[in-house]
Amino acid sequence: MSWPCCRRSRGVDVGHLTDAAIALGPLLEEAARPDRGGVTTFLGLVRNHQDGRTVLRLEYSAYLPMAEAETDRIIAEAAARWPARVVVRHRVGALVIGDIAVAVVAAAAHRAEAFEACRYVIEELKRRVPVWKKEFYADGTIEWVDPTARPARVERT
Amino acid sequence: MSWPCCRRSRGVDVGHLTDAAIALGPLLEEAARPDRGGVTTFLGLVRNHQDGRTVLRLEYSAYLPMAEAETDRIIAEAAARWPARVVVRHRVGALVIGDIAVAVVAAAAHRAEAFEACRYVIEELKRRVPVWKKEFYADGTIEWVDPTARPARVERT
Amino acid sequence: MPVRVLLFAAYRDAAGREVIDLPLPAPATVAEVLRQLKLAVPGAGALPERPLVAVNQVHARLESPVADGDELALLPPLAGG
Amino acid sequence: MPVRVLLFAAYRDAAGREVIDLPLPAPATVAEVLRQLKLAVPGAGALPERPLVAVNQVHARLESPVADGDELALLPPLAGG
Repeated sequence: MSWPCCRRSRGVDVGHLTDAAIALGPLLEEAARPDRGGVTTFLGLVRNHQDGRTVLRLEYSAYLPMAEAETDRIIAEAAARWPARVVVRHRVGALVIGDIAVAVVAAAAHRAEAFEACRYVIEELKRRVPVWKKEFYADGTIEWVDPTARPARVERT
Repeated sequence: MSWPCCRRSRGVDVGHLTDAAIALGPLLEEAARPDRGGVTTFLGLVRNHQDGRTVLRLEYSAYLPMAEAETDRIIAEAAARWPARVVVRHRVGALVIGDIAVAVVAAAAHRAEAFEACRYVIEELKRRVPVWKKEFYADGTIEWVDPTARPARVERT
Repeated sequence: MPVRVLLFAAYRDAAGREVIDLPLPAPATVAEVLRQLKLAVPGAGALPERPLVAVNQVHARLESPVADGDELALLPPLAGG
Repeated sequence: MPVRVLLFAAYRDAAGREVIDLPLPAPATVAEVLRQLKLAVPGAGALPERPLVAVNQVHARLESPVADGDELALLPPLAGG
């Protein structure tokens, strides 16, 4: 099935998932405000290796409407726990090494809140948001990534 | 006394302290590498209020050679504890609301390490690096900021 | 009652289908839909015993009820971020 | 022995000076330098009993030794970041 990528229900907002390159600048603008002096950002970049294999490129796919809704829920949970504004973008589609796969920006008056809200959102996002990654390796093989099948150390990546 | 601002001892590097506007892009480039997929950033922005007073602008000054050396030591401590590359920039001179006062970028293979290294460096930086802030308030008064004289909640800012 | 089942990523590849409309006796649970799916779609036999599931875009459990017109999604291990 | 004392921010404003070269009997401690400074520079009397200090650009304590030619810095409460 195909959903229109990506949600445009919040005015000019493109939703949390996007098939366009993620630029950090606009996300910082969206999260920051003159009274929010602490801004913590997490960027997940496409790495060139995975479990010792060389990765050339990858494709993210998603259950888009649920991914949007679940990200909404996670952000609302963070907002209930910390006085922080959190902005999330996750790429879908084809990515190359070094691309920003996910960006989480948390802005708060105090840095502890910004760090905690940012960490919460990326952890929950990885645990709950329905997104899948297909990796294309240098040896010609292609695989759907299964973090649950990996050693714990790598699973936290 | 005046030291040349700012250190240029690492090739084209301007040192950790700078009197020029901080741009995040080059810092991300400096920290990231294709095998470092997790990048945590903390930005301290100039806020428009402090303890209920409206701030118009501020000036950071530093004991520059010690500030550079202490920041070196903090980054080395982080590198010894986590496999992360950390880049720091701290402004000196005149800043206005919304300016980036400090940026800490930590890039690692795994996000836990990036978060922990980033948090460690900003906490130690605030605790140990000799930088002072003079705030100019809307009521015309000017003050050297003393975080130790503030309620604990605000001290963590 | 009709229930729409969505398959994603590796599960879609395994079943060779991405949308499957199943007629089911009401009331049903996620587990019952999964059992019927494995009977109706040959490739679905390879799906795990207890996959991650969502009902109407909310994470659910195998014991969760499925009602008329619900959208049931079978989610391979998540790999976002 | 000569010891160079640096004052910063609020301490510099209070003392009206930023660099003070003090002759001191060796050996000395940071505390002794601080005591002499308060005698030599009127405005330095307002400095706290136990300020944050650095010797040769490394954080030190009041009990730390100060040697010939050392650079002693008196640091107001830090406010970076």
